[in-house]
Amino acid sequence: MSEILTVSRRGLLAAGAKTFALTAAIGIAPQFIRPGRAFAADALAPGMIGGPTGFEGAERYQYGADTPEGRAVEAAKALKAAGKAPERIVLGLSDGSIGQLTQAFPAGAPSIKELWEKETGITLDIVGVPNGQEFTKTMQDISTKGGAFDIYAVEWNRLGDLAETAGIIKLDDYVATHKPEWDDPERGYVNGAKGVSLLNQYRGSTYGVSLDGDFQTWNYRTDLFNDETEKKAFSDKYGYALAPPRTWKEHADVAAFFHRPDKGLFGSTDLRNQGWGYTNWYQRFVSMGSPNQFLFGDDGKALINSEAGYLATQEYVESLSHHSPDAISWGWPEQYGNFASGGAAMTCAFSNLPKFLDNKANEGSKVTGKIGSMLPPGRDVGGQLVSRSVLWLNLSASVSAQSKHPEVCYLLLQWLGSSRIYSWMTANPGGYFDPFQLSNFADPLVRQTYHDYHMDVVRETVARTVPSINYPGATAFHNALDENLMAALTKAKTPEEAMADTEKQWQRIARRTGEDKLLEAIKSNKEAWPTVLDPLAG
Amino acid sequence: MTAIHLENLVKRFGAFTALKTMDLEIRDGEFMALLGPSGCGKSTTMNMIAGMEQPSEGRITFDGRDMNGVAMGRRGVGFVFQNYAIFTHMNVYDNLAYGLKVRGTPASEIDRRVKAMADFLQLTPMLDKPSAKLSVNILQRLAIGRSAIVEPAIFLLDEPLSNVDAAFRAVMRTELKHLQRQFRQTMVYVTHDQLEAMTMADRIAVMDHGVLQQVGTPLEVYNDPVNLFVADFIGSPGMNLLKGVLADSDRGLVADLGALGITAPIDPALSATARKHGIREVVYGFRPERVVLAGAGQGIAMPVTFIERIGARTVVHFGDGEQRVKAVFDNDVAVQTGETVHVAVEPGFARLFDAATGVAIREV
Amino acid sequence: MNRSLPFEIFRYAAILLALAVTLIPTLWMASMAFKPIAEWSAAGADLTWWPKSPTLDNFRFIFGTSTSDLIVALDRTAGKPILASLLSAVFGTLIAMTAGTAGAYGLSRFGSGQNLPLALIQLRLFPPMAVMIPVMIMWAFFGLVDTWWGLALIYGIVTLPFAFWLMKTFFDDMPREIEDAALVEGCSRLRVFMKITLPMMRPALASSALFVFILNWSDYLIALLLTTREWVTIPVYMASLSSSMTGQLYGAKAALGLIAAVPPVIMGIAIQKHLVRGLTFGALKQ
Amino acid sequence: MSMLATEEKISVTGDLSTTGTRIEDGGRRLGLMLTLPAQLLVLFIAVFPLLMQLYISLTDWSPLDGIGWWQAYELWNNFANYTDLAVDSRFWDALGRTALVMLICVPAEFLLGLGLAILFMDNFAGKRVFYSIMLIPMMVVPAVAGYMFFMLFQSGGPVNDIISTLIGRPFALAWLSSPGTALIAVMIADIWQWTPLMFLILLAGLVGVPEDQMRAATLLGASWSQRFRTIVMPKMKTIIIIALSIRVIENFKIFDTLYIMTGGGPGVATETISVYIYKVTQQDLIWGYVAAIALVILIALSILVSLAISRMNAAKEA
Repeated sequence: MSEILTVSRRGLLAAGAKTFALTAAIGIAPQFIRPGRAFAADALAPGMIGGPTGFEGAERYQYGADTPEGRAVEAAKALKAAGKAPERIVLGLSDGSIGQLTQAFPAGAPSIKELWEKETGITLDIVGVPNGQEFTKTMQDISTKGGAFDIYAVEWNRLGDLAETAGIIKLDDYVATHKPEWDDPERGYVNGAKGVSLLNQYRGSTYGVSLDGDFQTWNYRTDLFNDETEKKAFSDKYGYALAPPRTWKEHADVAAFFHRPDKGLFGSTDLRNQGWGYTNWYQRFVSMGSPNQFLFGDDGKALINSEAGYLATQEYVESLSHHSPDAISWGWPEQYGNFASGGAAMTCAFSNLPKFLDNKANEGSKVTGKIGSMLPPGRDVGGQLVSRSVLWLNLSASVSAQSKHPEVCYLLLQWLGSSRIYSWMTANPGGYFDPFQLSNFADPLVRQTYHDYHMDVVRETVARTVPSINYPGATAFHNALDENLMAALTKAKTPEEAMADTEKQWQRIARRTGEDKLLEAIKSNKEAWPTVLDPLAG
Repeated sequence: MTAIHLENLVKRFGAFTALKTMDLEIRDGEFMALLGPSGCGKSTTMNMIAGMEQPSEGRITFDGRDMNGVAMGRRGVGFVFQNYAIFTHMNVYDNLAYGLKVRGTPASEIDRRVKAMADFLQLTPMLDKPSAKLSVNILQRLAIGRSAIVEPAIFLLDEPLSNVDAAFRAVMRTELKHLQRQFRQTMVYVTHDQLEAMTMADRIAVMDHGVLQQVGTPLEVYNDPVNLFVADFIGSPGMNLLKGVLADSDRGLVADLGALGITAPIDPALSATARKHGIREVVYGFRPERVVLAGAGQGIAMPVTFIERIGARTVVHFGDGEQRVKAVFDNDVAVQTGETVHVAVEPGFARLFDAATGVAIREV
Repeated sequence: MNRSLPFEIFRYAAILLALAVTLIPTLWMASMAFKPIAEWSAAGADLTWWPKSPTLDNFRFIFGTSTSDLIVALDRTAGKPILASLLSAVFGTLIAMTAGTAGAYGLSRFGSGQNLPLALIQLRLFPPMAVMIPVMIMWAFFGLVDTWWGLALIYGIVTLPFAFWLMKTFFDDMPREIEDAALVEGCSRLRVFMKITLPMMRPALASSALFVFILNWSDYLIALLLTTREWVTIPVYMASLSSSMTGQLYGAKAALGLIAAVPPVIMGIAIQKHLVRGLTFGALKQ
Repeated sequence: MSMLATEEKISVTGDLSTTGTRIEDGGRRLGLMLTLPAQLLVLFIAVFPLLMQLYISLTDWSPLDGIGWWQAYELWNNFANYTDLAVDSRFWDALGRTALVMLICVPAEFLLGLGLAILFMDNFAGKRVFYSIMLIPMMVVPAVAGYMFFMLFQSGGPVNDIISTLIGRPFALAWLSSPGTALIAVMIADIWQWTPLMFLILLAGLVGVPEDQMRAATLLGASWSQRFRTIVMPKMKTIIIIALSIRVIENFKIFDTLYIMTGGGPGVATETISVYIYKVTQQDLIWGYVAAIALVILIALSILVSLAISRMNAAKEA
């Protein structure tokens, strides 16, 4: 696979650079520079009305009239013909993801942007937003009535906040009209309607279209875990065989075993910084109960100021011992860099880590061919293994209330976020959008980019993933937790104090947000929590 | 009260020699003026005495104590700067008290001495005034008082009157001389103004181009300049200097001044020296004040080219080109421009210089 | 001044220490700019002081001409951000200098605008962060968000205090006789200002302008809040230089950092002498 | 931005008045005309923001509420923002931390700058080159310095590498990961970047001390330290006040370098007032509260500045 990938990416980057230069020089949109390409030469498969062409397997991403993609494009064309469509749509998108829309993949294919523009005649203007600034920039645009974007792409759990601002519109009518089929049992979201509700809806209405699958997944170094000397040394020391850990206890053992900072190797390199570190805490906390340890009770009472909360926090703090001493200040760029340089035995990251680091095109990576994937560590609760991951970040796109043509914007999102186009897009190594639909996990091109060994684990991880807080005030809730966890990490507070203080702050936030709004949101959030339990013995 | 001895003092700044081998003895309690045009090395000399500059060669002794390597703060030297260097951020009192304070003198003692000094210099009324806006004469007194209060053995003054207007300068000269008499300290006074040097100094050291030219009392340097530079530099206007050739005559040795004629006979003692060294080409010099009007046929006949009346005195310019003579007369002198007048030099006041070396021909 | 040998030894030792502290971070950044990915090593691994295999890839990369596989998607090169920084800083400087110079002259000569000195001190003293909400709203209202001219306007305002105070110092020092002479000749006051005063103040204007330029050029916070994509400045753009492949693109950041240091260094050297005079606000007159 | 309230005449560093100039009507008109652009810019940045902040600071308005800021009256909260602020320990901690950073950084920059400036007072071989090098940190864009120091202070980074070499054993302190050392690291970065400015200004001041007065003091027997205390320092007073003022003003706003290095973390360990406001603005989005904070700071600063100026003017008159 990597051959195709390497060649195409190289060609791509070079081509991209040239295009940029030309574009910059003469100031016109790139699609007019590239002459018609070979679209005509590579015809659509029979019965298909649209989709990419020009590469082997392209038919998988082509669509007939009776598909979400087909309906979206047809409707967009109809609006365009009726003069009800804009010349262009401005899509605000996280910087690192733009490549998936603008770079052609695989060799011979058009880019997503080119395809949309060709099929609908509506220009797609993609405006980059710095990583981590998505919500900020969106809020700026909403609160200042800037009107810079037609479509925002924001972390999924801010959907509640955004919906409350009335800065994004309810998509229910469009969904009813154009039938996106997100809950298709074969191709759609994992967990069907529940999954759709989790990712796209707030208080029963659709406000966003998920474009991402940021399920935290676990990776390990196969070269280390399969090393005979290591295996022997480990079993001698701990009395059981070295393998990807299934429980947090094993994880601690294995991490401690491999932790050799003097040799530039850390036991585990997970995020411990502000804004990200608590994804690990989440995993530890929610697996404290069977099937789940919830953050809030149905009555809205916070459940973290409890034994479970103290234990999870205690563990979380102790786990720093097998991390880089700098872990507290590292964001994901440092984490990826560290793992890429062979600096750690295990890591928990976005599901795209193998796509980027186990990739021959990545000359900077020392771990190409040495990565394995595993399910998140769990706990023995009542004789069964509770293994949980967490959904964090995960960009969802919403239509701005300031957009003059919301329906076309929605149609773009339906087209983009439906299984065929999305599979094609997520397979593109040019960006951060990760697979999350059933069809994505099964798609050969996606599996090639993300690797077979990883894809199945991701699918299973998704089934074990709990959502983070997505109620109104999500940011404030998370920040309060974050601050206190950080205080515990830096030993400024004991786990008990940290949890007690978090509870107190949460109560304040809840009052401010409105408790009735919250109760409803907590309830629908809980509906999305997984119930899968595993047998103890692997 | 200290004698200063400069021995073979040389100061070079890189390739430039500011001072060439200087020997000078400044006596205890003496008021010595270092006089010369700017760039003559007088300030350099003084800075070396103060310790602000280190000599390149030679040494300076105070009462026989070698001062090389002695920090300037420890030399016991009072220094009055050209701009007075008053501490502008302090009031008059604090300026006066400064030297005592830094020496850790007890406060009561400081107060007593500051008040005494202020009284002596008539600064008492302005003791509390900020020093930044004082008038120049007060600044000068303050600068002197500030140095004097620590009772330095040596007082160095660097052109202290150059910032003062002419009328005031006269007052200050008197004041300074008066102060020096009071303090009885050895004083070295750098100036380019001969009037200051003449009026105040016990002795004058005339310098030029880093070379000490002559040391002597004001009258000595005035009357008997050792060379053409001193002759020209001292006196206002300077000495008349006419080129001539020595010739024998029936009246003895005379100088042939060419078109101007023959001079009166040269003093026999000088003639002897000239003869002894075989000098023929000379410069014949005489002070304008020593020119007298002579009867027809006597002296030399010269046309009056210009008359300059300066009040009590009248300066009459004769001739032109190389052969110019100035004469100073009382203001009632009866000459007119254009008229040719016979003038002569008072007997005994003509001076002879070797034209080749510029050195004065003197009695041996 | 007496200089003893021990003092000289101490002086050189202290200065060399200071030079080391000054230079090591900058040299390290410079060396980073020429390192290939394998040597960046922010995240553990081996530390290298000098690039083992020096490369210009980082520079090529940020200008979009590198073919090395550094990154997932660099959809924009450093060219536009450099242009954005230049335009906003230059025009911001122009605004600050125009208003500041005119205002300083008005106050210095005619006593107008007595409130300006204190008002401008407060303007400078106040953290820009704390007024960014209304500013963002105003800028959006006027359509100034994400434009270089919008950025230039806010830069012009936040550096106006420096422009004003610096120029006021210079005007206060300037002898008025020449202006008075021209007035007597019958020139109008405005004409005197434009034709006589300003040309005379050219060095002062240049040094103040360059100082203000450096301040504008350095900004991160304001650009972070008031630009989104089209006109992000160098520091904001720099934040986006990270990738999933290799983490933070330190080499590229360092390369861009070096480029960003060029204008201030050149100008700093150019105005060194005036800079001192400006920064001391004329207090050096004794 | 409280310039609206301070129309009365003030005298900051002396000659604001234009004594000695004939100002006829034409001049006055031109003066008004010339000061107009500056006045307009000040008004532009003062009036609306001030009024708007005052207004929303009295409400619970947040952009999350889905109503425009002008409708914020619906969320009137009886000064709750101000009462909250009084007990907001994070705000007061941030303020205290900002003060701490200022109290350590500014004096450190001052003393180091002064020390270096003293060494540079007279001529010595290499002076010009050293001088130019010494100014480099000022020229590094603060955001760049942030990334630079982030890397320098990694546990396996150059700083620890140098310390290891110096002490002869491995030293791997994770500077940015523990509250105390992270604060030290950001202060070191600030001191690194801004000592040169102090150096530059103070050296100019030192060189400006009249040499003759120094010599006069020396000849009067004053030792080096006595001269420094009694001549140099008093002469440098204005310069020192200017240098300290510039740094105090700029340091109070410390953000760029610090934010890139630590983001205010770990936890809130390096959260200064600017970082705190940034976070509350951008993350918590409680803008009514931010407005209250802004106004409180503004009023406090205005009072401080007025006090400082009247103190300075009083000192000048005395």
